[in-house]
Amino acid sequence: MSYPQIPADFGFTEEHEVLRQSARRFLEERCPISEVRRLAESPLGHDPALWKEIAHLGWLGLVLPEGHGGAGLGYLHLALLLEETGRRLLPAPIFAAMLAGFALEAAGNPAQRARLEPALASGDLVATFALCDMGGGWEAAEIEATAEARDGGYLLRGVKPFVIAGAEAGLVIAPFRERGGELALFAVDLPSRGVRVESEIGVDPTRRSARLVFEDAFVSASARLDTAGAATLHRVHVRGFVALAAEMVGGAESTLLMTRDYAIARKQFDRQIGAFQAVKHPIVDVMIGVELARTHVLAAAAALDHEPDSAEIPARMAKAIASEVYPVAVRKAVQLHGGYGFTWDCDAHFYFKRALWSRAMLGDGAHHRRFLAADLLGPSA
Amino acid sequence: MSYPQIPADFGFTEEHEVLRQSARRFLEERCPISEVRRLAESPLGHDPALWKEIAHLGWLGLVLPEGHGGAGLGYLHLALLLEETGRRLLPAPIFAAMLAGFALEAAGNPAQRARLEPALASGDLVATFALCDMGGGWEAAEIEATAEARDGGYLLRGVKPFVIAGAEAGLVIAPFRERGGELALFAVDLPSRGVRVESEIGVDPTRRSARLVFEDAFVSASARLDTAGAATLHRVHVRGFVALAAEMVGGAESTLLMTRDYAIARKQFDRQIGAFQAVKHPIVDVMIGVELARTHVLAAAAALDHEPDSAEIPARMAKAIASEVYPVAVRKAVQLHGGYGFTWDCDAHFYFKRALWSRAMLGDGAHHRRFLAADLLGPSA
Amino acid sequence: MSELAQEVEPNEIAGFRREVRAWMQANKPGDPGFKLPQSFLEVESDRQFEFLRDWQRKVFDAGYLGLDWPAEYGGQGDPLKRQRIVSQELSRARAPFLVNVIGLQWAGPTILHYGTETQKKRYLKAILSAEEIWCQGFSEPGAGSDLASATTRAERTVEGWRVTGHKVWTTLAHKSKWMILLARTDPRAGKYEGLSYFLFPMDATGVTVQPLVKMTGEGGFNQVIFDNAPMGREALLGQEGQGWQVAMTTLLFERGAAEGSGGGQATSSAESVQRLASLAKRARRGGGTAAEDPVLRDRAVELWIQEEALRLASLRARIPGLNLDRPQALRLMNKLVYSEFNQRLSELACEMLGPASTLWLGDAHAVDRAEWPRAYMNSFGMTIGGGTSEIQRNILGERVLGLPKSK
Amino acid sequence: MSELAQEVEPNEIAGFRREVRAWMQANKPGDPGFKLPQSFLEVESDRQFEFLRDWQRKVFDAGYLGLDWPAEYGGQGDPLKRQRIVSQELSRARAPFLVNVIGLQWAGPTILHYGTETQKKRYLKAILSAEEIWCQGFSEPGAGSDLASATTRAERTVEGWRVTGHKVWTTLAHKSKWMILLARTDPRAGKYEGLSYFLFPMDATGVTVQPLVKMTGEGGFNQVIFDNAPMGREALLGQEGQGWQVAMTTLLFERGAAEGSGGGQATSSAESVQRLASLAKRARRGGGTAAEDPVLRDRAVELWIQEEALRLASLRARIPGLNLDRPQALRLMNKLVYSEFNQRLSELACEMLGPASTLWLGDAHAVDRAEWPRAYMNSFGMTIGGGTSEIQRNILGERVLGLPKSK
Repeated sequence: MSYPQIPADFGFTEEHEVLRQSARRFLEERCPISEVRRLAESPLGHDPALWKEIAHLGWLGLVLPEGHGGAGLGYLHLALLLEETGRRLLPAPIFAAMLAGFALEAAGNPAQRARLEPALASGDLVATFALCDMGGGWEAAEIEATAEARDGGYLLRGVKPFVIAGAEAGLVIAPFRERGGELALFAVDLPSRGVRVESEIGVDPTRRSARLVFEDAFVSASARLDTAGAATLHRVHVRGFVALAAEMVGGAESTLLMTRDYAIARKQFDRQIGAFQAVKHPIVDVMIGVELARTHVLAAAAALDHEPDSAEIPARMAKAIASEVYPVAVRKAVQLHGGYGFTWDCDAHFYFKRALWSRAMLGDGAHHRRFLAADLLGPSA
Repeated sequence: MSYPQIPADFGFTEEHEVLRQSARRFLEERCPISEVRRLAESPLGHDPALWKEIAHLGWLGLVLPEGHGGAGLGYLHLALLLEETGRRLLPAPIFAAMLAGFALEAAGNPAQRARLEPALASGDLVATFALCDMGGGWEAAEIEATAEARDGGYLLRGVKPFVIAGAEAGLVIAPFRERGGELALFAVDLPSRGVRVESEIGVDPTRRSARLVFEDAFVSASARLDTAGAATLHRVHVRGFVALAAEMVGGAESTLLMTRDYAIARKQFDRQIGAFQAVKHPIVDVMIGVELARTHVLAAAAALDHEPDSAEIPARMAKAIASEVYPVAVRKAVQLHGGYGFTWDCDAHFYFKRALWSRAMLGDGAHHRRFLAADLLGPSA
Repeated sequence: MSELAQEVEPNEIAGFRREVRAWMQANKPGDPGFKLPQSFLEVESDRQFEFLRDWQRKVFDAGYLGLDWPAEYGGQGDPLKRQRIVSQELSRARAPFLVNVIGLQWAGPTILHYGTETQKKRYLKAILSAEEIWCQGFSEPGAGSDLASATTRAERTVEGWRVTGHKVWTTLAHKSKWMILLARTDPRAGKYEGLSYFLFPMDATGVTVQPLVKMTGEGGFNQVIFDNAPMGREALLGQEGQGWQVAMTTLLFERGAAEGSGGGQATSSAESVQRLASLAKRARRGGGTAAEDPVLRDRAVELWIQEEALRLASLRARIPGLNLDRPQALRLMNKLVYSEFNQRLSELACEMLGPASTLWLGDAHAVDRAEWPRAYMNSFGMTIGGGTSEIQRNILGERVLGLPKSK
Repeated sequence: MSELAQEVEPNEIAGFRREVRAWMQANKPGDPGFKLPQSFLEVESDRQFEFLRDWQRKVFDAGYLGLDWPAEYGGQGDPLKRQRIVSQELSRARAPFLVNVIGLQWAGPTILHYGTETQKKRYLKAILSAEEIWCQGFSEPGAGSDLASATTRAERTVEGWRVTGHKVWTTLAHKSKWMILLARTDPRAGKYEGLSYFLFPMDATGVTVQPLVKMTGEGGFNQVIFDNAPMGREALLGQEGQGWQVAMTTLLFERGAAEGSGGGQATSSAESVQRLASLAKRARRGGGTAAEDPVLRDRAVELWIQEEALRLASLRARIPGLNLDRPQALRLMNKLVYSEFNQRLSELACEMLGPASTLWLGDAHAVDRAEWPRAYMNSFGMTIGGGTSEIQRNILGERVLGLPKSK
């Protein structure tokens, strides 16, 4: 394997630009940082009205088939949209909904997709995906939760922590290991008997999560998505890498702009602090990082659109570089805002916490580089 | 194992300061950078007269026993001295002589030491030590050269590249593998039949080296140093880590001062460039690195003086941090000297090349950290 | 940093260390059952405060504070070395920090240096016993890195002065009896010459303490508004107009560039590489543990080497013969190196934890009570407070290397 | 960078690319049997120069240079895209660089932009054919980063001007017919307004070219002393006093911020991560190979990700819709990112080689003819020349992010 061919124009069209601009305008108006603050301090953590509007804009069904209420668009659209939502820390479980959509697309049979996708696209159903298993592992080999066939259905056992919007979701899709060791994805309605939902107290107040404990939860046979196997889970992950990386680039971009603006407004020693190279150059390095990461995200999205089966390398590169750039961007933001940056009043800490969350989920830079190394250099010692 | 106890005063005495000052004064006078340039461009690469003077100062026998013409001093003395020689890039094979001395101390029997150490201390004998084996490996397991017992002596076979002063040395000590796989150190007179000496063209013109090819070279039984085994070679290496790290700290210190002085003298945009934080802060970071590395070198030397058997961790830490700091110091020196730094006329490149040589020999930072990690974190995956 | 005591010591010293160590083991308070602050920057509740004040008094009553301060001011007139041993044993025992740290480490030494006999007699003992807590009034919203641009005014009155202005980062102000205050007494004088240094009574009228919430959501870190707040003549420390010079002395102590504190450490249980290692062995990563990941191992060892260098530097700093080329370097660089080391350490811990690092204070499943992400965020208090890392680099470049000023 | 051609292209373009690729395979010169320069900064001997000049002429005769330049000046008036393909295929084939790079990439485009009809007719064709080689006279011993402080004087005479001064980094000066020269025509005018831009004839009297030796010991990189050297009126490019503006245009081309070069690349066979990988598999390290060392693997992949980002950015830079927020960013940052990438890459290669990296040019056992330590040292030519990395960061901060000037 090496980096796949992508169109020289990334497949970019006017249509993409229209989506990006409308998303930016909508979020500027409906999701200013003051609103993010308000929701971050609210019990629910997001605004159902806003959720409905997002659904009406077609965002939730962006890559779902038109026949199922989706817009039938591609991953470059998705990346451009999520860059905008990440930029505003949109406190709504849209990333979770995307993961659920990827799972249905990868594993659902026509009937299952026809039943669930319209509800997902309309926003009537808040769907999420349980990435992690007990202990935080998320790769196929680390999934310990089990599904046991019983009376024409299945008994699900195990713990799924860090589930985005787990406390309010009406549906969770999660991987379980069947007798024989094969993995399968199950779409479980919530609330349901045998599934204990414990809200978590998370670092990031703009992205709520819960711990789902499956205690012999019985689900019908139709809850088991058709296409089983580690490869299916992997398909979901690869798309997840790009989606999360897109959000991260957006967040890093905002952090950069916030720091840039402060460096222009703030004066010390009778000068704008942005005139000091100790302030200017780190900001420039963050900008360079953001542009390189953005390039990888856009290219990975183009790869998913045009070479979906060889998009793993682009997707891992995107998540790897985003996982290096965003944490540096927020670290510099807090530091360069000085005493103010250390306070709750400064907005930097919201991005700081989202950056920590995002690096931790779906593999950090070193994790993905380990996989890429096998491709570049062959097996390790 | 963890970091061993060392005296709170590092065992430092007035005596140490006297040695450091006299060394600094002598080298300032006898080994200015102009002289280093002259010798770097000369065929031999060093000045035999200077070598004699160094011997008379007692440097070559610094840690050798007084009974054998040495000064019987300790490793803190050695570290302070080599920091000064490294500072001046002293183009004389003193580091090689130190390695040979470590080997005699570690492996020689009384007769062997009585025969060789006085000549080594007096400078009449230029002795060196072959660290590397074919392919550049230098650790016990990587030694491929062999010694075969024959007619009351030994036949030596193998290739020893990168031997400091190999072309002029009168004696080389090198590890060979005996039948049965055990390592032994042999002290081989040069020139001698069966040993082909090929001068190398090296990156660093201030530290000449040669490739020694042993083609069934026959040596007498007395050439085999008494105490065999990998542990003996390890003893030599541990002392070598500290000695080389001391030289490196000295070199990094000069590089730092040279860059500092240029930043004060050079003006651009009507200001001394040292006033720009893009110049000032990297220089400060180099200074911090130099001080941390110097602290480790001094502590490791103190450990060799007071806890010789548990000095491995301090010695590896010293070589590891010196191997990070010196290369950064020279990279910044060339860069911050601008167009001038890129020329042969600027002295920075001599340190640049010595830094590359020094990082490459006896293990770089990552190499030593891998060993230290086993101590901190237990076995790796 | 761990194992601060790894040095071979003369017997009487070693004996004293054994005694202190034994006392710590016997008297160190157990888990109070509620969240304790990680540093003096986040003391919120009364119970936290009282718990910490009791602990300091206990240490003082045992005779382990102010050892190096003169007996007539409540100290014992011992050599500094003994006080250092107590500090080392305090952090070795991972005991709670001493809550009156600003009094012990900054106000106290400054008063010893510039105070009148009356002032020394009045303030020092109550600092050691934690009877009177101190806070610092240097930074302002418009004067952070550029402290000398402080605009808080102290106007002359018959009795003394009246203060009007706004100070931030006034940690512990809500618990303090006194503040070391930098205020402008002469607006017409130069930026530096116009400043004076006061020992300000926090119970004065016209003083409002407002909580400031940190990025962690924790309080304890607040701001003070002065509206014509009066103080007497005796409040002045040093000469009028000498404020900048006195403040610089305080910063020397604050940044560890000078020793002579009444003892104690500013944080409980500084995070150490040993603790990182034990976390690494528990933290799951890709099937194995973080401790088995070669790349994380490499980074952890880099930190270990840094930590040992810092520990050894604290020894080397006391050996003049090993600091001849740059006598002040080790002391002046300590704050910068330690604060950035501590930041990298706590960030690496979060990376080792992976998804588990996203759980926060109060979550039942948070590893080590979310100590690591909390420590990472709080680490910025150290890279920003007391002179940002950027300012530290200027100071080192200018004072130690003689590079031209950046202004 | 490797695999520059990984893009799906419309047929006529793809066809042209196939044609060029085939031609390169058929005509690319083999190993000349003597050391070839890695970049135009180290052309030393006549045989090196003639070899490279022949190669450029061959490429020109094949119709692969100046495709995007107007036909009346020796070009073909094609879209820029076709020239770009030739450049990509040149480096893909690891063909030698085109020796008249300063003419092709800097002087040529600047003349196209500011030149009179006469000047365009006079100079451009000979640039493409390598009949006339060009060098650059901008930097001076006292004017490196601060180019505008150039003091080389051009004094008015009846016929034109007489030049007196000293220029450095005048690569290829010893082989050049012309120099693009920045000189001060009005010492009384402002720093910027006093400068003019000339097309200076190197065969003029009073011109001395002196070799400057690089840190690698290689020459080709020299300095020029002017002692009342005459040039005619026609030498002026643009208006008198407009020199700074014209020079900035040249730097835009030099720094890749603007396209329109006559073609070609400044270095042969840019080191790529693929070549690093093949080295890693050969380099022995601690029993195994460097390719098996997890820490070196991690760093190599970091570079791979950077390299792909640079390659993909060169595509993205041509899609306006994907650069709306910061239209100039990708082009302006390219020089900085690429030169630092290249430096890290060649340094990492040296680390992988370990002791073997200490062998130098001419040693029989040097790995890859000591290409790696040589490339590492030569990499500083790129991080220093054409505006140091420090200056690049100022430019990006000020022009792209709108941060205040650092002066």
